Amino acid sequence: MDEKPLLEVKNLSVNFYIRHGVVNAVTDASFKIRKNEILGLVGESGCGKSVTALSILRLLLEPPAKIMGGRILYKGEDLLEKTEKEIREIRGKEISMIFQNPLSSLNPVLTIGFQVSEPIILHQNLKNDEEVKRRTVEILRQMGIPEAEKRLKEYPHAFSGGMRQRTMIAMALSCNPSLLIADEPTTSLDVTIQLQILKLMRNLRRDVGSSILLITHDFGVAAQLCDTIAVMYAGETVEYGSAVDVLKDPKHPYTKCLLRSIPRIDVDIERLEPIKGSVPNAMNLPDGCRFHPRCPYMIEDTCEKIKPEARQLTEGRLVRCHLYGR
Amino acid sequence: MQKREILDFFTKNRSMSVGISILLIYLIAAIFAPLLSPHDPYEQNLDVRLSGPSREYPFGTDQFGRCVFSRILYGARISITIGIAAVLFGLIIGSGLGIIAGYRGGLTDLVLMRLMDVLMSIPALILALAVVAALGRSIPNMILAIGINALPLFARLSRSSVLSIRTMEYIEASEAIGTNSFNIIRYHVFKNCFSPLLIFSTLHTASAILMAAALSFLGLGVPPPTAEWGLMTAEARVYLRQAPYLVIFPSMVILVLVLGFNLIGDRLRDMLDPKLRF
Amino acid sequence: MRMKKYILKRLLWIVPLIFLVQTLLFLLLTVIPGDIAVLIATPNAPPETIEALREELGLERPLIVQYIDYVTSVFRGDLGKSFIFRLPVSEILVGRLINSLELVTVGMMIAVVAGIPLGVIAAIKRDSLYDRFICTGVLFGISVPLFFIELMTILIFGLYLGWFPVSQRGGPIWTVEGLRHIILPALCLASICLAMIVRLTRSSMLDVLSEDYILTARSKGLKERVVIVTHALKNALIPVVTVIGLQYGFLFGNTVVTEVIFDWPGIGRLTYESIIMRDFPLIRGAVLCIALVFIVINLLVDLIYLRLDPRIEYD
Amino acid sequence: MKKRRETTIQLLACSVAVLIVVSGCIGQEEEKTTEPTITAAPEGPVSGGAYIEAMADDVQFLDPTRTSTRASIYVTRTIYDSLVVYGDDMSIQPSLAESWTVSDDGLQYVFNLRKDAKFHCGEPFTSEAVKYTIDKIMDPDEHSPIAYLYQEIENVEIPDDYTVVINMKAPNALLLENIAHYNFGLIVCPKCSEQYGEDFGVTAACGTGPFKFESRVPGSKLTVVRNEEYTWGPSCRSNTGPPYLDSITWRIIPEEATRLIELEAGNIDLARDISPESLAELVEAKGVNPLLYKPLNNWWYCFRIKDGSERSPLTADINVRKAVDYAIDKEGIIKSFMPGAILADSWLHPSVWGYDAKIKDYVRSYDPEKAKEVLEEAGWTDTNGDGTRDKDGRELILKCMTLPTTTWQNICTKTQYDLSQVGIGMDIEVYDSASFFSLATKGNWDIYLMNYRFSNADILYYQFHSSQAPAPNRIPWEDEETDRILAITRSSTDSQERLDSYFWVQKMAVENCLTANLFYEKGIYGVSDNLHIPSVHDSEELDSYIGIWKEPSTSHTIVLSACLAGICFILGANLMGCSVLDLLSRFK
Repeated sequence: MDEKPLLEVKNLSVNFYIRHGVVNAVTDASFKIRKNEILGLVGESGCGKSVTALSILRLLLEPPAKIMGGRILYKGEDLLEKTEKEIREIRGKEISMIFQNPLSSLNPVLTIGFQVSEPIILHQNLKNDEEVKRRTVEILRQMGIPEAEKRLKEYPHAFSGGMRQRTMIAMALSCNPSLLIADEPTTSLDVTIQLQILKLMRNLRRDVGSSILLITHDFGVAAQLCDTIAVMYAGETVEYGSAVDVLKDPKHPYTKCLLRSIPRIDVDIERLEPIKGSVPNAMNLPDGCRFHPRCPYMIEDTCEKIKPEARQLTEGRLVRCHLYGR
Repeated sequence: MQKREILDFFTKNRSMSVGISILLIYLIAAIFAPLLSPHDPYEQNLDVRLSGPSREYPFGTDQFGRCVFSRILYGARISITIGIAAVLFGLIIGSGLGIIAGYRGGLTDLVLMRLMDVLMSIPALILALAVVAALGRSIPNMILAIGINALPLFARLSRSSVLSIRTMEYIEASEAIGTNSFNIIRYHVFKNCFSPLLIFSTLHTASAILMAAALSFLGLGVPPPTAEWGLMTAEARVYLRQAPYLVIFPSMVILVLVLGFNLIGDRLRDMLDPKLRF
Repeated sequence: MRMKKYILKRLLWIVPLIFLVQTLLFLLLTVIPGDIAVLIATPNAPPETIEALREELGLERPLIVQYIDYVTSVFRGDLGKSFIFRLPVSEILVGRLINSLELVTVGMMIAVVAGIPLGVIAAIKRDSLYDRFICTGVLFGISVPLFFIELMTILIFGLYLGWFPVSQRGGPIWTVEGLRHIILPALCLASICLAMIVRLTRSSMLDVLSEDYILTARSKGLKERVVIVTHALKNALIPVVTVIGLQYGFLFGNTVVTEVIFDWPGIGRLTYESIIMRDFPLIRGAVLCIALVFIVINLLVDLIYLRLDPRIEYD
Repeated sequence: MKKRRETTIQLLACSVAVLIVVSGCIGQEEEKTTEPTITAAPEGPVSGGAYIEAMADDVQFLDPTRTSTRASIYVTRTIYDSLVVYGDDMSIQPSLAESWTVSDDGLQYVFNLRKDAKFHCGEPFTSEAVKYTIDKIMDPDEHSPIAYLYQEIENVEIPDDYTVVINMKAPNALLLENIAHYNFGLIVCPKCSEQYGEDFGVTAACGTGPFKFESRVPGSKLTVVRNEEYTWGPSCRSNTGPPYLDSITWRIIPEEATRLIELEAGNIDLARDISPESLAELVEAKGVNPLLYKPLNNWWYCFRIKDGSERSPLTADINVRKAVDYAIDKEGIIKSFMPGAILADSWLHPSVWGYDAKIKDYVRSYDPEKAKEVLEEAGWTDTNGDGTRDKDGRELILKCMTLPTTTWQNICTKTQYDLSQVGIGMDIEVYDSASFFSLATKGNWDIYLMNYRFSNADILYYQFHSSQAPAPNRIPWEDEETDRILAITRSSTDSQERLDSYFWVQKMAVENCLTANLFYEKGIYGVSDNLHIPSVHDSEELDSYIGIWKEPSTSHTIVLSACLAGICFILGANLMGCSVLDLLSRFK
């Protein structure tokens, strides 16, 4: 079972230096994805999950952002050490990414055909146009876009939200990457289209065999799609485990409160329990356990002072909380 | 935008403070010109004619032996008033027309905007030239000439900001509860136009001052012997070789004042116009 | 096709505009005191001579008759004869219009060729030393009065160094003489709109670089240079092109000072002198020319804008 | 640490920019000095060379019968010839007319014409052309602007091809001077005039003059070329054969600073309309020198006596006029703005026939105290203490009109200051020339500055005769006695009687203080060293360019590589400017 993970992020920390001060967006994120596995990175907005995703492909703009520490091992090599040229080889070919808002993720003044064929020309160095065109049409059709042949000349504004997201996925998968990072792919789509995209992504694993890092704040989506789930809070991964374990038997108090605040069809709860307090400001994070101000199970003078380590409860099951580590 | 946030952004931002300080210096120079200027700006003394900058005459003397430094101080009054008055003229009448055209729509909008097109298609300087030639050379006529040029610009700006919010729900809502169009304009429409108009009028004051100087340069500005920067440069043209400082000092003074307005206008745009704030 | 209908609609609008411009001009000209007859006759000439001259120039006819003839003659294609030169106005205007267009085009080309790269680099190297240089330089550029730059250029280049001639037009720009004569006035004109273009390219480039599709492009593994040129630049240039068009119109209308100082035989100077001399046919012809160029430029700018940005339909 | 590194880079960049520019200049400087020195100046006139001249205002068109603007006259003098011309001593000399006789009663003039003159189009010059020209000027439908000069002519007879008889309605002793003066006597070619009709003088011009019209670009350039067959030049000129210059080009450069620079850069040979302020500059400039000539150019302030259409003038009161005349510091104006001008004591320039030195003892000189006394006596006192005098409620603030040219404005500003010293206020209103003259005729002003060039005493007739009331007699002075005396000046054949009557008129003008005569201006041309002009006599003729010749000169070679240095300069200035600003804006 413990064959080397495809991607392993260890104690990643990222800061942003802006005019008003320093924002430590990610302080200690660690998780791993095995081949052909879908990991869900779940957390409220502002907990640093998108920053983590972007730093994997080193897409953060250097001047404001700076990766302070940690290692991102992909197939054994640390992506942070790679030079600009090497990382560019990986982007699109080994690891590719799709983004949240399909309306603004496609270049409005370039045709669909051109934008999808760019990675193909770059990475698969198919020189003659006929070859490239055939491959583009094939990948588009695979993603379920009707009459793909005719659509090549059209511009993004002629496509609907769902169609654009399919194009994005086609663009990402055109070079059969082994890892696809999906940053909240379904958030801005309406529910029926969401279902189609999720089904599409599930088939990907079966047909293309690529593993997926799904970033979302919606437990429902994570439950449907992911094999394993990592929960992030205020820049840290606080719990990691298989989807079943995390959902059925959440260990970390934050995960418990989160699950309790989601309405469920099968159980009728009169009032949902919101978590008291609000997400800490990334400029001055509370010391000790980041969740202690809002934690109902807070232990006196240990949670505030000592920063909990991520402890291994059972195989593949981690939690960062003092309750389990006496 | 709460007051506090504007204030702190205001103080922390360096170039805004440079702009404001330039403007303050000019206002002080204009108001206290009689006290600050070493000599009477109109007092002629032909024996020290065309002498270079010296301790006694900080900016040297012009062809009549008048002290250029005191003339620049007195000139500040006229140039600033011309600049601001012309922009106010354009602002009040221009944006008034623009708001009515934008809000009313239909025929009035078409007619007003076509009129503005006519004003826009005649180049600014030629229009000013014709107005001054018709009404004669004086400060009010210059203000009118420059103001007329600003009219179409303000009208277009205010019309576009009115159109942008015209379709907003909250306008329909206040119409629904029966507020008459005048109050709607007064509260909603004007609030929305306020920031683009404020930004544009600061920037346009800069170009109004430059236009005033250009008019004087072409001999269409204020009559002599008034101490006005544009006229001083125009008169000094003939002495370009003998006394280049006669052209340099007034032009530099115009430059720094216009720079001040531009600095403020830019920072205002950053502060008030959310689209551009990053 | 939709585009042709749109152009037709815009061109149709020119007819009433010419009519309105003429009316406004005629009102202004009747208000201006003094007339050309006084000027042509020597100051010592008795009133009868002046009356006779006014008779010859048709200034004695009642205002309404003059107005109708004034307005309708344009649509008959006859712009009349200049009072002073007694040459048909169209003959004088053609040469002067080409001179002005030549000067403004060369000036604008310098500004664009220098402006856009500066703006793009300033945007890429945001908040670096280079970027702050450009920004303060731009503020400096838009604040300086044009006639000051021109007088200093004459003083330094024309007089002290004597590198370039400062007056008259040396012939078309493909001749060495023509180039030598156009370089100084064109540089001065370029200096004021260079600042505007740099500032606008920079801000529109910054807008585009913060868009999501740039992130997508980078995530495809494209080189930074490719991302900037194919993806960012094409989007950033759309607003810049419109402003360049408007700048061209603005510059074309305001070359009077440059042409007077550099003695460039352009249409701006012709308008200024004809107003001073109260030569009505020449004024009308020159202002109409400038207005027409204005309209054509605005139409071209809109067409380029539509051509560049597929999102906008021809409404 | 980061901040300091940035400032050093900035300073480094500025110094590099300055270095480039300075090297550009130095490189350029050496080239200039090593230029070969011009070969020794040849003594006698050398024919050949294109002569280029710069003027401020444009030429109207080239038909002498229909135009009279000053700029057109310079050109028409070279294309057409006149019957008689002024000699250097302002005497009437023969030109196309070899000799002429005047009948005793002054009613008939007989001219005997030269037989060898030919028009440019080949037509021989005959008396028929003279009759055609004069009839065309006098014909009312032609609306000729100079018709008023020939009012007294009855008709023109041509007994044979080479004699012309002019019969007069009333005697006018100044007919010959009018013909000689400027372009009023120029003879056009009848054939071409009929052939081109309206376009004669616009697209083509044909006369007997030393140069032929070649090309014209309205508003910028006009060129005439040498007439090879020209041998009938006036005997009083230094060269009566074909002119030395190959061609003359007039360039229109409105901006005086630009004219001077083009002159010093060697692109033009002569610059007209140079204002006295630039005299000093011309003296020091290399390779150029000022050529001063005394045109009969009289500057004066004209007072208004009668009520205008909307306003009654303050200067109706003679004491105000006298006070203003005393208060104006004429020497001060001459010293600062009119170097070389001579103080005017009467209307006529000393070298004009009709001037009489006796007028000097009537003329008022600069005496501010006397001005105050005159005002006090007349009851103009400063009652409300605002610095300007007033009387029964009306402030003594004169309304002065002037043109926008710098010299005019300077003189008015100086006078305004002088008048303020004696308690007289003055508002200066600037109008461009078209509105200036028509508003002056309306009369809603107190004082206006005027300068006019007239080569004979007839100017007094136009200024003071009641028949000229609305214009040019804009005072207007209507007085039978003056009219009677003025009629004598024109009609009488006895020159002494005409002299006395001229003197009487001038004395009357000074006593009634109708105008405040300032000075006679010294005209200035900027002339490059390699140009030789035989003589410039008072009526500003360059003796129609026949005698002018040019030394073969090496034209200035300008290094093309200067383009690069030029652009570096602008970049350098920009960098320097913004680094200063940047440092400025960095302080906390």
